[in-house]
Amino acid sequence: MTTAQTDWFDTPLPPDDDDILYVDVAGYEGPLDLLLDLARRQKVDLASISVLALAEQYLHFVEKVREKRIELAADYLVMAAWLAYLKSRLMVPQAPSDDEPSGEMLAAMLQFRLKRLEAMRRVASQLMNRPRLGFQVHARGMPEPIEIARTSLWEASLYDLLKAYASQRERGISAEYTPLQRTVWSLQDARDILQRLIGDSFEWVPMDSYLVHYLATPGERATVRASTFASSLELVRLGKIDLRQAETFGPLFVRRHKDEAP
Amino acid sequence: MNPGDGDHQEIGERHLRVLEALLFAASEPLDPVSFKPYLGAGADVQALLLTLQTRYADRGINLVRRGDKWAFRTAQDLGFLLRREEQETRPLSRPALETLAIIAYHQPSTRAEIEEVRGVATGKGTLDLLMEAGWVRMRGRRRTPGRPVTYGTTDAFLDHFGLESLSDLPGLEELKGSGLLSGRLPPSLQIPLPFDGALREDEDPLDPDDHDHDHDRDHDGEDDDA
Amino acid sequence: MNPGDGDHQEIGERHLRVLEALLFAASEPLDPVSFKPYLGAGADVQALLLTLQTRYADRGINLVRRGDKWAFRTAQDLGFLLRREEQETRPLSRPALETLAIIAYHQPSTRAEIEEVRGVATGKGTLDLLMEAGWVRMRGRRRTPGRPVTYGTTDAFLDHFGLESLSDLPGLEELKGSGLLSGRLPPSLQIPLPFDGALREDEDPLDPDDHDHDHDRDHDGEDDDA
Repeated sequence: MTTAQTDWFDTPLPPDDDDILYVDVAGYEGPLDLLLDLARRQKVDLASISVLALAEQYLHFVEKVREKRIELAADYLVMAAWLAYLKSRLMVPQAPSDDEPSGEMLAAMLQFRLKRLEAMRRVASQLMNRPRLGFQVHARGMPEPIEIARTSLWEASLYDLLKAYASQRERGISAEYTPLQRTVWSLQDARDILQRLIGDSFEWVPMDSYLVHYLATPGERATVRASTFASSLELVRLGKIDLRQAETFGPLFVRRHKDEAP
Repeated sequence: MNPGDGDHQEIGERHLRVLEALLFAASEPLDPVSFKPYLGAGADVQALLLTLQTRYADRGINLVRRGDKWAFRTAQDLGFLLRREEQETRPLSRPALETLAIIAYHQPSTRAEIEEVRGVATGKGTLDLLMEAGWVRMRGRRRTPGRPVTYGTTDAFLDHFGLESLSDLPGLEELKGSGLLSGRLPPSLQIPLPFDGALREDEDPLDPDDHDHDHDRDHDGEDDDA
Repeated sequence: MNPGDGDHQEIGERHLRVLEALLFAASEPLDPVSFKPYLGAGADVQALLLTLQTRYADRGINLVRRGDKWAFRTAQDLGFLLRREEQETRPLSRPALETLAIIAYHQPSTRAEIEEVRGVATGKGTLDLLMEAGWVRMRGRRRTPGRPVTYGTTDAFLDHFGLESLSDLPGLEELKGSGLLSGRLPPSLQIPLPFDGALREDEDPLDPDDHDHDHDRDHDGEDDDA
């Protein structure tokens, strides 16, 4: 059986005339590709090409392209320079004292590179023409994936467990606690009321008695006293009232500050 | 055997090879009709398939029929090859830890009771996970309306947490002493003594079908710990 | 035959079935090491694989070696039948194809060496594309100034092109004979052969961050084949 072989490089046979020289240079993969193409046009084995002729063809090509004002990549120009040098080496007899590589050696090197590139293209084509997986050769179409049963080993310490228990029991307690709604005197309220109550009096008055109207419920007593006391301290600091306490835990007396204008 | 037989056999073998390759590469079971274009006009596809089936009968892969279609499949007795157990160690999530702790102390307890202590709904996944871990089991059913399932801990639970018995779980004073419970606790707070005997007087045995993983039919709580 | 032999044979058959099943189930080639857990401790995996390979040699599916791995694949000679009309999702460009061939035949090779052969700068996209296809991998770094990354082919490359090993590369002997695998002229007496083993003496392992797709930091070539 024969399988149709595909030339993966799909290089059409070069036309005989000089038209090739006018093709867009972008059609080549690089100067070596161009050289290979030119060498093939000599229609002989790469081993027996005339490197000199090849160099001349290349230089001719580059000239033609430049006449057409087509920008050439630096690669092509470097190769042109090198080939011009090679040409001169090939045409001028080698002086015995010359340390430079001979023109023949340079030509052989170029030939080697062309042969190697051609060989790589040939094997690439051969590779692509092999029975390839997914094209001519197939893998199992219905793979049966290996099921991975992941069993989790859970990790927890007794401490974690007890902490979790204790903390949620405590949380449970606070969840049942409903704070009493209390009437809380704000400091601003206390200060306003205190100032209003003291009024114009310059007499010492027990602070509690000013507040007697407000001590309606025993539950409010603490907040009223605390807020009033705090406010009174603030008012003393501002120089608006005087405070006096005769003895420890004794009643607090309050009066309007003397210097304060009514 | 005359030469004609030889040819015939050779053609048969070739057909079998083609079937093998086609069945192997197919991404779904194949209808016998689909082989026709690959075989000679006179090929008896059905007979070829049966021959192939016999050949592979004792192999690690078998040719099996699925309805009208055919496919290669791993031999059933080797199915275990395609399953691999992998263990991973993972820390227990907080909801799971809390639920486990409540079950441990309050057992036997129902899901509603667990939720009462936790103050949030307990996801089905949490109890499943704890049962899967082998630490929690269904004990029975509470003899109350709705007959909710009661949960308790297992021996594996004791084993994992290094307890000889449930009575090794620290009580109120010990929890306070270790600083796990703060001192400011209402006197009403009690830590129950876990019960790990057989059924209690208010528990019925489980129903016969309780083990079919439908222990949650009595509750459709949201999952708070997915 | 004594009973022991019978047992032995039975175990052998069982092992073969296990290999069949595992190899059949997978679509990727498998490392023989992965069979070990399913066979007895003393099982000679290599011998079993060769036995299986012989058994399937004439079948429509063959057991093939791909580097160190093994897989069932449809027989190559049936390719003309099984040829699918599929288009390649991303047909390889000429530069990519050339680059692949150069890497395959010259590996381990650096980008500079690839460019030497091609006579043109290799675009970043070319190597990326080949690595994305899973055919080319970074092997290490050449122990020369600049420590360039060395590239080589993968087992998937062998699998895709139906090669048992790199020595199956088409035309390899011829290339070797003509000295075209040597990097420089004149060909040295020692013709290097494509090498896909572990690192060579002139290769260092990849740097830890080489896999972060910055394998091209040693080169900023223009993209000639995007």
